[in-house]
Amino acid sequence: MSAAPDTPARPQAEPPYTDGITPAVVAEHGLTPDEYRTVVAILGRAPNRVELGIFSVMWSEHCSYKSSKKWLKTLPTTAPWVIQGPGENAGVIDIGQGLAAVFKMESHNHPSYIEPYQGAATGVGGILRDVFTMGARPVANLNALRFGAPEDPRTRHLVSGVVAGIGGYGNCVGVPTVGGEVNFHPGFNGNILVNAMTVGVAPADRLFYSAAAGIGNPVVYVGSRTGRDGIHGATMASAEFSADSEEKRPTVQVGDPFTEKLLIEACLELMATDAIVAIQDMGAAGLTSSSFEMASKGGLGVELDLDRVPMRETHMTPYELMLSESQERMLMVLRPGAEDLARAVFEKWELEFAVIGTLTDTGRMVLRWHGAVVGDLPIDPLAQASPEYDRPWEPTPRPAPADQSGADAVAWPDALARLIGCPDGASKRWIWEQYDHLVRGNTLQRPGGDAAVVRLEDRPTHALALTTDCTPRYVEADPVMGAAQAVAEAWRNLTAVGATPLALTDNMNFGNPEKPAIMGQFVGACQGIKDACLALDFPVVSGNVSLYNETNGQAIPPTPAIGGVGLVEIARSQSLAFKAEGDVVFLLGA
Amino acid sequence: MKAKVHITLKPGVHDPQGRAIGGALSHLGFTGITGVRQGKVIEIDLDETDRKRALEAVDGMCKALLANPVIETYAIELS
Amino acid sequence: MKAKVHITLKPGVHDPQGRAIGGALSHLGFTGITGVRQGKVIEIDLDETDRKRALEAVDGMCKALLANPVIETYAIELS
Amino acid sequence: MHAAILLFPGTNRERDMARALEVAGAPAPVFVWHRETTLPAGLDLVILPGGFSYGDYLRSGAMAARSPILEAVRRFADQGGMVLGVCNGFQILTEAGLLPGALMRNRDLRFICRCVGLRVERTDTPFTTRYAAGAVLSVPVAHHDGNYTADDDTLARLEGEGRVAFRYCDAAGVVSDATNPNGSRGNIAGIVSENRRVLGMMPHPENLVEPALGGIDGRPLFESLLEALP
Ligand SMILES: Nc1ncnc2c1ncn2[C@@H]1O[C@H](COP(=O)(O)OP(=O)(O)O)[C@@H](O)[C@H]1O
Repeated sequence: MSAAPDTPARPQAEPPYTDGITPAVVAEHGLTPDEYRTVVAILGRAPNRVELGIFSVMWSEHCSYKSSKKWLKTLPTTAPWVIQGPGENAGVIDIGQGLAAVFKMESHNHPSYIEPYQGAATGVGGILRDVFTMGARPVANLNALRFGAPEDPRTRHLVSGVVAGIGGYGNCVGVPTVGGEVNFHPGFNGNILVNAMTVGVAPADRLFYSAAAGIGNPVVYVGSRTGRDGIHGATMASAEFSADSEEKRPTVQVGDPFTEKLLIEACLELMATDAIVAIQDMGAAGLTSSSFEMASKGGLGVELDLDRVPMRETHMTPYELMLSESQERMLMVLRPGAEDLARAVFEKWELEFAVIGTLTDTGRMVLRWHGAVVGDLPIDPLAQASPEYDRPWEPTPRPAPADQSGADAVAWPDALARLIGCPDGASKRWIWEQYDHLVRGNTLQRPGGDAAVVRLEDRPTHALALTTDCTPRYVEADPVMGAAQAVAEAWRNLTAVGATPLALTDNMNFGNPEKPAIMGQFVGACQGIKDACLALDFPVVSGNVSLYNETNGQAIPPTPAIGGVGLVEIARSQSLAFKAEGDVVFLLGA
Repeated sequence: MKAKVHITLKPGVHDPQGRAIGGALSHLGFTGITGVRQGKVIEIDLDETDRKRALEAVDGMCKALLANPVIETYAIELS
Repeated sequence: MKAKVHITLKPGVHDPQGRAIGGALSHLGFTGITGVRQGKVIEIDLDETDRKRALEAVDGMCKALLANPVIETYAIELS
Repeated sequence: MHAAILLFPGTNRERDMARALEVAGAPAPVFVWHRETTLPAGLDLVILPGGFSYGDYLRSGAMAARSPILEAVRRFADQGGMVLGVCNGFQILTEAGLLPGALMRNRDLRFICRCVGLRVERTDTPFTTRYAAGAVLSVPVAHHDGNYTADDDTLARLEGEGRVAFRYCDAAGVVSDATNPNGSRGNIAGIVSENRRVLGMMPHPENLVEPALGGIDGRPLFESLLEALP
């Protein structure tokens, strides 16, 4: 662990325990003994269960990026048109005429393997919230999917569930799903990848951020009620699968796209006023990470009255309220006196609205329940001492060239038929016909081309070009070149429709980073993305890391999925269909 | 023989449909409703005449397809 | 008081869900199935403690919203 | 032409509809919230657009059909007002009893989004005058519950009275089971009321009104409306 400047020295003695916590309970929370010692040092006492739960999610791989941070920092993230790079809910770029494109890609791999429909659906819901939280109206969704071998008995069930879930959510919220990619490979048999991307459009001068401001300002909860959904999902997302993961099943969340649609409309309606100071969606680790991050970014403290959290079930505990991953919820800081205005908007849309706390100048998170303090944590030390690892890594050895003998034996028509017929190469029409790719009436190029093209309502001469790309077997053979290739392919797909590529979001899906070979793949992929981004002036503005994608010790092929966004002048855009008999066909490139 | 499979969401699993129905009922002026949950019933006509074998067969169907064990429970009724 | 409303498609109304489930079951190798129909159950928790009034209220809900008389019939069970 | 577009919680094709009206040259519509109990005065067209009102929970269109504004729509239709329901709008109109029948889950249970062939069955409704008789259109559908059903008597009456406005067909206009995307009885894609002034249809003409979006086969429907309601 690389010590942050003011990390307290690690006490050597056996740390104290309280509230029934034992070393086993600590381990169940995904914290190492060293991390537990740091918790005790920060608090100056043993944490209670609520506090332990909070540390466990804040320091999980999923929330803290502890294994990947060091390498993500090396990615190029700036350009004159970048308004917001990584670090907020989504990245933001300038697309001219006072408009901004807001986008991000995020994984929902583990939940989708356990319950494909709900896992994929809530993945779409989560990424949509990341985008409209920033004040953008979502205008397009994409999805990058990797399944196991078509022959594997589970594959059919997983494909149909995931596709139905993505469609079920996206179709209902009324955001067109315009593109994506699908691969099949036995390396994903026990661990599929479901990466969802949302692109939104906002006025560039009316973006919303998550840093809390204004001591005494009300902290407001909106959306759905809180139930016992997905408690410990964030730590699950950071743990390897094993035979006993069946036992973790009750953590599955159920998505409610109808409520999400209302939440989009209500948030955008309130964002048109001056009521909101800061806003953050409750994603993985729900109330804990949202309140914590908002306070931490604003350098403030926060007091929450957990009795006021709208609850769906009876007898919920503070631990459950803080860790629940119930979907379709947001946390906002309002301007003082704006409560009534905000309440009226959310009540009109029939959503929950509750003032659950206030901002303070103490730099602490204080949680109250039935009149007593049930948690009291210093925010900055907790955030700063968030572990950061420089994990050992090995460069990926070059594989021996494949045996090419016999390659000539296949006659070209057979080779062509095989290429067209293989699951990766075959048309994905049967998938995207289950997605509403037309709603909102701006889809100029539908799925099936190189990149989707979606017209800008407020700049009708122009459109966004959108694509997702990655070829895991290239990355497996050579992480540096394979990841660079993924960036280059996204860039090519955008230019192929006539767009100027502007920026990308990435979704880094890898195995267990504690293994030097896997860490080497990750490091190599970061290097490759960096090289390609610099060469193409194509910065990374947002992204997501999903590690521990392993089943019984077997890692997935490394998959740094790239989501590219470009701007195209509609009059100059091109599509791939051959247009007329007699036209000349050119082959360009090296 | 006829089997009825009752499929219900496990307690605690979020039921957005039930909630929306409850909301609509109260908009329509119905009061005193404290909770609404929606479930499914699947009726299966079987050739089988032996209760025990029928039960086994239907239980197999529930496990293989009809119920989603992650979020649902089921009960079988024969007649 | 708890009410269960069983909603079933009228005889003769074709049932795409039931048909698809039947097809899927036979794909999975289940034999001897001569028909499958899918229905809904809506469970309503009520403040009401009087059976007769509860029945009236729930019947009102069925007529107002829960069942579509064009394609469905319903039955109410109280407990 | 003075049109209102109704908004229910979960409606999502209201902008598409407004844009189609604009492209056809109609004045801008007003939007009306589902909790309203009256329609604006002087209206001559009410549109129920596509979407997932109330998430399609319980039955698609069921809860929206019981919202206060539907009573006003019923009175408006009774007085001869024109009503267009597309997709979820069609589902709401059947649930409200303004059109007969019901829309059930698609035959293969999947959501379908693609262009389908559509044969114009009548050109003597105020929605279809601008189409040629027997014209074959290619118009997108985007629905999960578009499987039209009605009992035999109702169906016989609809056919007998010539109230089927559109049927799913192939590019040559042939209507068969193979050209039926969702299992609808009689390949029915759209029907009109007895007075021909209420139209419900599953396909989305509003998504095909500009060449840039892939075609203009939907446009004559809006132009017909403009002609009927100058
Ligand atoms: N999961 C999906 N969702 C939506 N569209 C998809 C999906 N998978 C593939 N597509 C679409 O199918 C087309 C072909 O995809 P792909 O074979 O990955 O293209 P390429 O290799 O040229 O990038 C693209 O337009 C893509 O957007």
